[in-house]
Formats: sequence, structure tokens, C-alpha cells
Amino acid sequence: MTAPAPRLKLARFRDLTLVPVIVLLLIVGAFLDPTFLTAGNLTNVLQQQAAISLLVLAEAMILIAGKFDLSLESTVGTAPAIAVMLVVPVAAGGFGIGLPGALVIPLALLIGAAIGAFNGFLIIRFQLSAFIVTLAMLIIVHGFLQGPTEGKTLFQLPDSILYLGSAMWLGLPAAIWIAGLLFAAGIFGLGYLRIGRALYAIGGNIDAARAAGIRVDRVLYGVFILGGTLAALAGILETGRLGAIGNNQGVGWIFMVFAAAVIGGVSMDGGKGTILGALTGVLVIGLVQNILTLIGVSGFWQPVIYGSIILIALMISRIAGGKAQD
Amino acid sequence: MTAPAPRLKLARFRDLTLVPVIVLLLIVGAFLDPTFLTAGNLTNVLQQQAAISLLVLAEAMILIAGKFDLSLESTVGTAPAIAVMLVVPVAAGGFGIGLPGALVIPLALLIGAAIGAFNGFLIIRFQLSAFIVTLAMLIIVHGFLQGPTEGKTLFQLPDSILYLGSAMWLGLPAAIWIAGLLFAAGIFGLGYLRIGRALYAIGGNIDAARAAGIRVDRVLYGVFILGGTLAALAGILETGRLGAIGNNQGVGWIFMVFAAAVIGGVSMDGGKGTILGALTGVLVIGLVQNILTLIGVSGFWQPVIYGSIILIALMISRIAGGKAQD
Amino acid sequence: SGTTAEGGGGGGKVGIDHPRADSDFWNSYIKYVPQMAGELKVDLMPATNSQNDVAKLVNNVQALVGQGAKVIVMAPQDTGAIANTLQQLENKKIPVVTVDTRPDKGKVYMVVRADNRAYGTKACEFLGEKLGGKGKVVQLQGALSSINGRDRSEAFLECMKAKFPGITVFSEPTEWEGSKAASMLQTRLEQNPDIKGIYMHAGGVHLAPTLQVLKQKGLLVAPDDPKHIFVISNDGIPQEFEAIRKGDIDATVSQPADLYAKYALFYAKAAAEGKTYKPGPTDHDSTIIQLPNGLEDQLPAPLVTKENVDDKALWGNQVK
Amino acid sequence: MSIHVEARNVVKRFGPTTALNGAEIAIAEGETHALVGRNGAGKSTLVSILTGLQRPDEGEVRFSGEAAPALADRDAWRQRVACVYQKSTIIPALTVAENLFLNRQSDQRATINWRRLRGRARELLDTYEVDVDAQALAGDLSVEQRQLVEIARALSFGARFIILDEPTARLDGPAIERLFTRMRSLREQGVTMMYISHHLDEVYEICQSVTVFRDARHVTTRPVADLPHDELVAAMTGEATAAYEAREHTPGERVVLAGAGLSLTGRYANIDISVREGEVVGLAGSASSGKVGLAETLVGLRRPDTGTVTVNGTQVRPGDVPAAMRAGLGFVPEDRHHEGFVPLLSVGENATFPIARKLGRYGLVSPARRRARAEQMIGALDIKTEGPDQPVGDLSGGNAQKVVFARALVDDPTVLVVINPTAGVDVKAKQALLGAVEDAVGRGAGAVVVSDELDDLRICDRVLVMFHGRVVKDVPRGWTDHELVAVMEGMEE
Ligand SMILES: Nc1ncnc2c1ncn2[C@@H]1O[C@H](COP(=O)(O)OP(=O)(O)OP(=O)(O)O)[C@@H](O)[C@H]1O
Ligand SMILES: Nc1ncnc2c1ncn2[C@@H]1O[C@H](COP(=O)(O)OP(=O)(O)OP(=O)(O)O)[C@@H](O)[C@H]1O
Ligand SMILES: [Mg+2]
Ligand SMILES: [Mg+2]
Repeated sequence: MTAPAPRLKLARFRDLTLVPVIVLLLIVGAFLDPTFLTAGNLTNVLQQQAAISLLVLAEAMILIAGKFDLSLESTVGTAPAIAVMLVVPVAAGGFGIGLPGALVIPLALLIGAAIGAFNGFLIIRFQLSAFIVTLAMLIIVHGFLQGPTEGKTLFQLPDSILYLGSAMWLGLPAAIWIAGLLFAAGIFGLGYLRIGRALYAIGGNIDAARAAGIRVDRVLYGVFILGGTLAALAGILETGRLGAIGNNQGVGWIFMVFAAAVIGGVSMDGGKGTILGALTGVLVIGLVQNILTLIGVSGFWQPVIYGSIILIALMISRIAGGKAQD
Repeated sequence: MTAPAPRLKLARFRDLTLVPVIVLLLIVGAFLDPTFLTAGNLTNVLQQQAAISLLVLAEAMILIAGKFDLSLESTVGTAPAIAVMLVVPVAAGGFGIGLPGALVIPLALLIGAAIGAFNGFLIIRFQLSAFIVTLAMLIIVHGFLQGPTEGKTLFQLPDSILYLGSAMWLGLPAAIWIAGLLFAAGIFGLGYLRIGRALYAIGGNIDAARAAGIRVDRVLYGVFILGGTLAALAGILETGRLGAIGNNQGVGWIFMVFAAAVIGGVSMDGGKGTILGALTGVLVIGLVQNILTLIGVSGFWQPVIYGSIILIALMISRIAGGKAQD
Repeated sequence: SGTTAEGGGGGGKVGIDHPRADSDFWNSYIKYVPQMAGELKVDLMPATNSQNDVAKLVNNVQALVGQGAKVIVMAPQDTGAIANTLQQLENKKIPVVTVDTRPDKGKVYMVVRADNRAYGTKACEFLGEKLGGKGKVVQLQGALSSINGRDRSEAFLECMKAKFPGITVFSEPTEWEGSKAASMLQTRLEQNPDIKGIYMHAGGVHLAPTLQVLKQKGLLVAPDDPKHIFVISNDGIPQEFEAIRKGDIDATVSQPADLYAKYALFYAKAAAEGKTYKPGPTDHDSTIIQLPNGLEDQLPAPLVTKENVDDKALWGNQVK
Repeated sequence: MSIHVEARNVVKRFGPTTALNGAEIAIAEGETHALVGRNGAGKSTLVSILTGLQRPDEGEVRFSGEAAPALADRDAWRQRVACVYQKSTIIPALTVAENLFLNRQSDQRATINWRRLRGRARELLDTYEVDVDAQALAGDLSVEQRQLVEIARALSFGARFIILDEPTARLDGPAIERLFTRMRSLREQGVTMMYISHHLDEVYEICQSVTVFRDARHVTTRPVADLPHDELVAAMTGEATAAYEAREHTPGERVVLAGAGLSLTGRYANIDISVREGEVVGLAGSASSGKVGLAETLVGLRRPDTGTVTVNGTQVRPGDVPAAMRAGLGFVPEDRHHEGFVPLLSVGENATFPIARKLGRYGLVSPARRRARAEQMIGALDIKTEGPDQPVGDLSGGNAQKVVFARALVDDPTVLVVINPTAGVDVKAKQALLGAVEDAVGRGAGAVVVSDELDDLRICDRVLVMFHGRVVKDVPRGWTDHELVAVMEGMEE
């Protein structure tokens, strides 16, 4: 049989249907603004997308497993904020518990994980609709940022939480390294680990996965917890980049997260898509935003142009991919 | 065989799993505030929910047919706004085309229908993911409000567009009558009309629906167009209630629309749920909002309480309904 | 005046970011910017818009700097989360003028704003006097996560507590949404038909819904009618003036969109030319005060009532 | 002989339905044990209990005398039993190779070596002579290929007990033979098997003993040698049942269905076909012959590259099912789960979609008339259901097939096209369904029967045999099994 070779290539290409779009954007961008193709600007784009890309990574895994998590966007603000409030003094907006500052990152990750676990608990144990549970949780989790802070921004933060989002490693922002490494781990994990493949099986046919001996509930808990943790990490990076935790941190991201995942080929119906594809989705969104900023489109009409570009990317990826989307 | 009778009853109950929640809310509300159970206040609740309920009606039909429309919320503002701008003079923010004022309602409905048709076109013809198409359209359609108005509120509206949302018919706001009639039509249509049953068939198994001789594409176009039209009508009612068309009209509604539909038993996977169920979902959301306003919960913590009540309603409807949700 | 010209020469491109495109007030501001830039001969780059998202604002500023901006004008709606960016701009020796909000941390060349706390206090004093220090009032708040909304809200509540303890205040968080405002006001009036005053945080979104609810309840009556509810708004858009003339509402605080644009660019140009300023009164009816991280020019925000509503100097009377 | 697998006094209820009512089975070590019963007798329910997918409401399962493992301990179950379920457990978005080794992609090592996995998959597919590309997406396979993949997977576990729930319902003759060869060699190695099928001759061919279920209860267990065919059928149905006799038809002159110059790249080429009123035409052919593709073209499910289809004198727009139905066509699609029914909707609705327009005026559908019509169909086809309001998704496989049949027949079609009409249908039901086809033909309809099953083809006046996308022979009534199979295998042209 000689079929394998071309088929393999085809399968690879299917992840990369957005590559032509990215190339197109690079060319158009270079043409429209001389700053665009500079290393500095492209580094900025990557840095700006680092935090949201972690959400895309998390959401892609959750979608592949056939579930849904809208509450990730709220975790981006709430997890680091509560962690900070456990650490800083009352005068800086804290709870006055005064845990050691070094704990702030582990605390934030723990809070993210706990939110994910609670989502998992409601969805798996009570068999509630993931969409609506996490929609309610989106509201509740954000309330846990707004309530304790009374709407105020936290800006006296321990240094440890600022480090990751603002440090430079080997001449590149640390956030880019972190996101890059996690995406590499995601691509590897979902491609080459049994647990990663289990996500596809669960999303593709949950009964079949169960019959094949996959511990479906356990894997789903895992993916929700991992999702919450990644969202908390995204929050830490964002906090470091912005230097403070505003009440709106992360608010409104989730739509873009879904857009990136879906134009990157991840199916809303579960079982389909790759992490690499999702990454290309993030890049497309980041480049579009950057180009629109550089050319200074009128703010009033920006949404129209932006939405249209998403539609066009979608159609290109549909035509290049050759399959109906869902 | 005697089985049919009990099953029928069970099926009826399944639509009404939220009724205990509503009763509970009525009791709790009466207990918390003496104003709550007055005719005046309950009328207010209905009036406040009238516009959004039309979106829920539209979304429920689209979800039952197995599709998705996020852009409805943008149509709520854009359809009446563009219609108004076609009618009013430049000084009042119009395009200066100056069509007759009596046309403003038909125009708005037509614009809504056109948006729906365009969504349908992209989703059905190009087989794109409904979620992401309508997400892009949500952004684009809102851009078509923000762009031409340049972010300004339209204050000078023709009387005709204000009428429906502010008139009283037989002692009740016209909006309540309109929403009530449309819901009755929806319940009837989805229960007893061929085309209504076709929605369930398409949402339940699109290939089987096609093989059963249902003109699937035509029905789907119809439901998207009807959805857009209902969203435009919701916009007209809201415009009348508020007396102006702000740039935010409808923005952020879609989450509540989904919440209402899903706690009301409509499945995100298509083929399941009823219009009556969706209506109970709307009522739950409306009553919760009203009670929270009446008792004056701190704004900061309101989201937490609100989200928690949605979760609880969800669990009650899950337990009463007895089936896993999706 | 507090101005001391020093150095001079230089100049350079001014990058400007607009905070949002969906509110009447900011929309007016955005329209004034190019007009004022022309008058002041500022070399303005194409404006960016951060759509009320501080993360976008940071991205936009990075892009503007990448394109060669020598001065940045911005209006950060989140005054904390901009700290890092201000630090980076300081490192790059790029002066920053902020409009409307005062960053909590990070160096600014000049803050151009009217005092939002003063809006709340003015509204409180107006309503307090009209109601004779007793009764019930509603304040339609903006979003609680916005600094301006919070400032107005806190100042209004503090002033009520201090000066008019006999007045009960109901605070409704409307998230700057007309729909929420209408529902909450309607419900509150149902519950407390004896409400006598309303403070709206944003005329652009709250005015029409409020009037519509009052009209439906038959409460839109002349000020001398005992059923009259006193309404004070905030923003100073033309429609509010119209409502004041008609007697539908009683007052508004004019937030000077034109002056925001004018002095933002004025100071941007000055910064580019290397001028420096000191605290003290200015030549345009305002005072520059010292902040820990820079200076603030506190522009006047006049209270507009039936008496002065036709004043040509008000920006709301200049827009077409 | 010791008892390998035993279920005692098992009760399982689904809402108002009792699927198993004190049922029991005991399977001896090393034997191949048939489980037969009518559609809805509870066979598949027992399978899900024996494989630990569902917990019985009452009763217990024992393996080699030991109590069954906890439901959560899937690994323990998988060591004890492997299964080909009646419902597909293939994951369409994954490759064949991965489906074969689901959740055991990496042997020992932590990471998956895809190349090795493909190798293992090819080896496995070769062992079972399944001609499928290991790297193809399982969703792109034909129904039959999927079934072969499932069988290969179940057999590959090395479990000592294997359950096959209607594995042959979708296989053609040679594939069934290959499966049986494999089963015999497994039996020689001492593997115990439970075999479910509605083809009773298969039971005699491959099994040593047989258990009969009827109405959720155990009726009898006997060595197959002690239970002649008629008695077996009687045990299943609870009454004596004669074998089906094909009827005489008197074809008229009028052509009710015609396909002219039909071609579809990769499926079939240059087909001309015509069916007269009162005539039953069979379409036969082994795997990949193109018969299903052709039938799907005739009904409008597929659009041909060239050629025209004429139904009842009207030339129908290609690929337009509603138009074909309006012209008087009724059909049973190949895969009932895919195109046959809407699982959440009731039996009544599924059965009456094509005549919805006739059940009321002004676009209305009268529920009372729908129920009346549905009850009529339920009676005519003997569908085992709680009533017209039960969702089809809750029916047993064979009964769901009858609902699909009801849908095809409900509009009194002039042309009837049925693809694999009796797949998964019990003996008695098979007679009912074939009878229904012949009834329609008796009323003057023309019919096309597409099937691999010789029993189905016996009612045909002539059988068109296809091979590699072409009609190679038109065989008139009176063929012997051997002759027809030889043509289908392409051994005679
Ligand atoms: N999940 C379910 N929900 C409700 N009823 C069910 C369910 N599964 C099975 N049943 C019912 O249980 C009975 C037994 O079904 P089962 O699938 O075991 O029959 P079967 O003997 O395998 O039939 P077939 O030969 O048609 O496959 C049927 O009446 C069926 O309708
Ligand atoms: N979805 C598909 N896409 C591409 N090729 C297909 C598809 N389905 C079937 N084929 C191929 O088309 C050819 C004819 O298929 P068809 O299903 O018409 O034959 P068949 O006679 O029904 O075969 P079988 O008896 O195996 O069902 C075969 O080579 C088959 O592998
Ligand atoms: Mg079965
Ligand atoms: Mg086939």
C-alpha cells in the first residue's frame, strides 16, 4: 500500500489551513505599515497574545473533549486577584490574612484549579449542561473579583506575581516562552499521550470511550482543572504585563477565545481539531488586531472590519480544509 | 395498551420543570418585599422581559433546529437604528434619505430578516460553523450600529417606532400582548404545524430529516430569517420602552437569552425543548432580576447571587426533569 | 498663570488612543480631537481605539510607540492596570497626557480631567436642596468597575450622608445600560412611589429611559407640581439641555468634552516641545494641582440648570 | 464442563419498559453460545450488563464462579470480556488504527509511537483480512467496513470471552465466512463466545448451544443439535411459524422507476435500470459493487454525475429527495441510525413525516390523526413499542428498523426502494417486512430490493447483479443460492 504518505500530508495540512491566511496577513501588513514586519512589533504581537493564547489552549482541550467552559475568562481576573488579596495588607486592598508573598503564584493556580474542579463537579456529577453551568460560573466567578475588591483595581502587588508577565528571558518576554512551551506540551500531549488521545475519544463518542475503558469522568475532571489552572496562569501573565489587576481583567475574552479555536479548526461538537490549529487561530486574531491598530482604522468601523476578517479567515479555512464545519 | 396516557403527562411535565422554581420565587419574593406580588410590579416584570423574551423565542427555535445565532443581540440595536436613520433628517442623526416615517417598522423588520438571511446563507450555503459565523456577525452587525451613528444615541425617533414599546392595550403594555401572542403562536406552531415539527426533525437528525423529504435548507433559512425578524421586533419594543436607541441596545443580552432557553429545557445540541419551557426560563430570569432589584442587594455582590440562582434553577430543573442535560 | 515656557523647539508626533466608541460623551470628544489638533497645529497620528479594554489600550500604545509616537494621549478607563505601561513609557522618555482619569501609579506629564467626585457632590447638593433635605432619591450608577462611575457614586453617597442625612438613597448598578436603568428605575418607583429625586450618572444612556419611565408613570410634570421628581444628569449632551429647557429634567453637570480634547492636545504639544508646568491657577479658569506621579489640570465642570442652559460657552450648545 | 459466564435472575427496567425480567443465561467454558429472540427481547440489554456498561436493577453476573467486578473498574471488565456491540462504538474523527487500539495506543511506553501503531493496526487488519487503510478516518468508511473494524478490535483483545451482538447484520457472504473461520479458530483456542444473530442458519453453523429469550425472559437453553429450526422459531415467537413463501407477481407494462445513463465517479458507471408496476427488482453484489450508491441515487440521496431518474413518469431533479417522494417514492435507507430516524421524536412522528401534509390542513398536523395512522402502521408491521408516543431512540434495533419501514410505506408509494431492508430484524419481523414490500407490489407498486441477503432477494422477479460499479447480469427468478453467489463474486460473467 502506498496510500499512507499522501494521507499523512493531507492530515497535517488540515491543521494548517490557516497558514495561507497568516502569510496573507504578513504580506498585507508589511505593505500597509513599515513597522509591521519589524522584530519589535512581531514580538509585541506575540507578547500581547500570550495570555489569551493560554485560554485558547485550555478551551481547545475542553472543546476537543466535547465540553465547554465559558468561565475561563472570569478566572483570568479572579484567580490572581484573590491570591493577591490573601497576601497583601488591608491597606493595599487585601483581606488582611497576610500569607507570605512567595505563595501568591501557587495560590492563584490553586484557585484556578478549584474553579475548574467545581465546574467539573457540576457538569460531570450532576450532568448539567456545560454551557449553562459555566455561563453561570462566568458571572459568579467575576462576582468574586468585584465583590471583595468593591470594583477597585489592585495595584500594590507582590513582586513575585509581576515577574512572569514582565520579565525577559534570552531577549524575549518570558510570557512568550511560557506560552510557547505550554503549546508545545499541548501539541505533544494531545498527539502522543494516551490521556491526550482519550480527549478525542471522549469528545468523539463518549459511550465508545467508556466502553474502551477510558475513565471518562476522571479525564473530564482533569481537563476542567487543567483549564482553570491555565486560565489562572493567563491571569498571572496578564497581571505582570499590566502591572495591576483591574476589575475587567479577562472580561470579554471568551468570544475571541472561541473564535481563535474554531477558525483554528477545533470543532464545537467535540472530538475534532488540534492544538497546533488553535495556535494558528490565535496568531490570526493577534495579527488582525495588530494591523488594524497600526493602520488606525476608525474605532467606529473597526468592528465591521474585524468581524469581516474573521469571516474571511473562516471561509478560507473552510475552503482549504474542504470539510463542512460544526 | 394503556401506556400512552401517563407518558403524555410525563412529557408535559418535562416542559414545566421550572414551575416549582417560579412558585418558589413568587413565595420568596412576596416574603422579601410587599411590593413584589402587586399587579403593578408583576406587570413591570413582564414588560421588562417582553423584548428579551422575543429573542429567547427566536433562539429557542434556532437551537431546536440544531443551529445557533449569537448575532440576534446586535440586531436588537442595529435593525431599528438603521431603519430610523433611513427616515429621520440628517440633523437628527439620519442618512438624509428621508423615507416616510410610517415605513420605519417594516424597514426595521426587513433589516432584521436580511441579517438572518445572510447568516443563513453563510451557514447553509458555505457550511460554516453557525457559532463562529454568528459570532463574527455579532461583531459586524453591532459595527453597523456604531459606524453610522458614530457612537451617538439616536434620540429623535419617529413616533411610529415608539408606539409599540410604550402603548397600553386593555390596561396592559402592548409589548406584553405582543410577546404573549408570539409565544402562543410559537407554542402552537412548534407543536402542531408541519414546519414546526420539521425543526425538531432537523435538529434531531438532519440526514434523517432530509431523507424523510423535509426541505431542510429551506426550513433553516426560514428559521434564521424569522429569528432576525423577531430580534428586530424585540429592538422595536425596546426602543419604545427606552425612548431612544443607544449604542449598547441589546449588547450583552445573548448570554441571558441562552441561559433562559437552556434552563427552560432547550438543548444546545438541537432537537430538544419546547417554547413553553423557554418561556418559563424567561420568567425565572425576570423574577430573579426583579427580586434582586427590590431587595437592593449590593451591586458588587449581585452577580454572585444572580449566578448562583441560575445554577440552583438549573439543578432543580435537572432533578425535576430527571434527564441529563446537554 | 502656572505656565512657564522653557526650552521649546523639538515637537514630534502625538499618538492618541480613544477609550471607547459607544458613548455620546466620548463620541463628542473623539470628534473634537482632529478639530483641535488643526487649531493647535499638533502632528497627530491616526487615533487608535481601545474599546474600553485596558489590555487593548496597552497593545495600542505599544503599536503607537513602535510607529514613532513622541507623546501619548490616552484615557485609561482602568487606572491601575496601566501602571506598567506608564513605567515603560517613562523609561523610553515618552511623556503621557491622560484624559478623564488619573492613573494610580506611574508617571504622567499632565492629567486633564474634571473632578468626577465633584460631579457626585454637585448632584447631591442640588438634589438635597431641592428636596429640602428629606425624602428618597435614586442614583442610576454607571459600571461599578469603572473609576468614574465609582467616584461619582461614592462622592454622591458621602455627601448625602454628611449633608442630608434625612435623604434615603437607592443605588442601582446599571452597567451604563439603558435597558437595566429603565427596569431598575421602574421597579424602584413601583416599590417607593414617593421617590422625589434621581441622579443619573450618564445622560447619554440614562436620559431617554428615565424620561420614558417617568412618562409612563405620569410623573413627567412641571417642577411646581407636587408630583414632580427632580432629575439631575451628568455629561452635558445637547439632549440633556433640551430636556432642561422643556422642564423634563432639572439640571446636568457638563463634562467638558471640548476642553478635554483641547487641553489634552495642548499639553501633548507642550510636552513634545519640552515645556514644563507648576501647580497653580491657569489662564482658562482651572487649577493645576500636584499629584504624587505628576500634575493635574482640573477643568471646570459647570452645573447647568434652566438659568444657564442657553450659555453659548457650553460644549453641548456647540455641537451640531 | 464448567460454567464460564453466568447471569442470574437479571431484571433491568427503562422507565416503564422492562427490558429484562428475571432473565438468565449460563455459558459453558469454550463453547460458542447463541442468544436469539425477537426484536426487543432484551438481548442487547443483557450484553450491556454482561460487559459492565449497565448495572442490573436486580440479579448478578458471575465470571468463572466469581462475582463480577465493580462497574467502575473498566480494566477488570475488559480482561474478562470483549464485545462487538450492536450500536457502533467507532469514533468517526479518529483513524482506523487508533480506533483499533483505543486507550491502548502505547504498549508499555509512555508516548505513542504512531508508526508502530499503524504497523500493529495493519497486522491486525491483515489477520482478519479487512481491506481498509489503517490511516483512513473511521468516519469515511462504509458501514460494512466499520463493522469489520469493530470485529477485528473485539477479537484482538485476547479476552477469554467474546460477545458478538449481530455482527453479521451488515456483512456480505464472504465477510461472514471469514468471520466464522476466525471464530472457529478462536474456539479451538478455548475462547468462549456469545453470538447474537437473527440469521438462524448461522446459529446452526457456528454455535453449539442456544438460549432463547422471549418477552424479557429466558425461555429455553439447549444444544443446537436438539432444537430443530421450526422449534427454535416457535420458542422465539411463542407460536408455530411457517417459512416465508415468496408470492407470484404480475408485472404490468407501465415503467414506474427508470434510471438512464447513470454514472457516479468511483461508485458506478453507465447504469440503465427500469422497474415496472407490480415488479420487484433485486440489486445484488458483493462489497463495493456500487449497488447502494446506485439505489441512493435512485431515491435522490445522491446526485449522479450524469444520467436521469424518472419516478412514476416524472423526471426528478437529481439529488432532490422531497421531489422524488412527491412523485410517489418511498424508501428505506441503508443506515437507519444515519438517515432512518430522529431518535428523540416519537414513533408516530417518525413514521408519518412523508404524509405530514395529509394529516391536516393549512400546514397543521393533527396529533389525533397522526396517532391513528401510526397505530395502524404499528399494527401492520408489528412494531414492539409502548405506543405511538414513544421516542424511536428507545426502541430495540429491529423495531427501529420497522419504524423506518413504516415511514417508507406510509404514503402508499408507487415506487419502493429498500436498502438492506431486514438488517437486524427477527425472523417474524422479516416476514412482516418482506410481506409489506410484496403487499405494496400487489397494490401495483414497483419495488427495488437492495440486499446481500438471499432471503430478501427471493421475492424479486429478477435480480440485477452488480460488480465493480457495473450491472453484469440480469438473473430471472428461479436461481439457486450457489448460482447467484457465483455471479456476485464475479466468478461468472
Ligand atoms: N436506553 C433505553 N431506554 C429505554 N428503553 C430501552 C433502552 N434500551 C433498551 N430499551 C428497551 O428495552 C427492550 C429490550 O431492548 P434490547 O435492545 O435489549 O432488545 P434486543 O433483544 O437487543 O432487540 P434487537 O434484536 O432488535 O436488537 C426494548 O423494548 C427497548 O425498547
Ligand atoms: N463515503 C464514501 N466516500 C468515498 N467512497 C465511498 C464512500 N462510500 C463508499 N465508497 C466506495 O464506493 C464504492 C461503491 O460503494 P457502494 O456502497 O455503492 O457499494 P456496495 O455495493 O454498497 O458495497 P457494500 O456491499 O460494501 O455496501 C466502494 O469502493 C466504496 O468503498
Ligand atoms: Mg439488540
Ligand atoms: Mg454499502
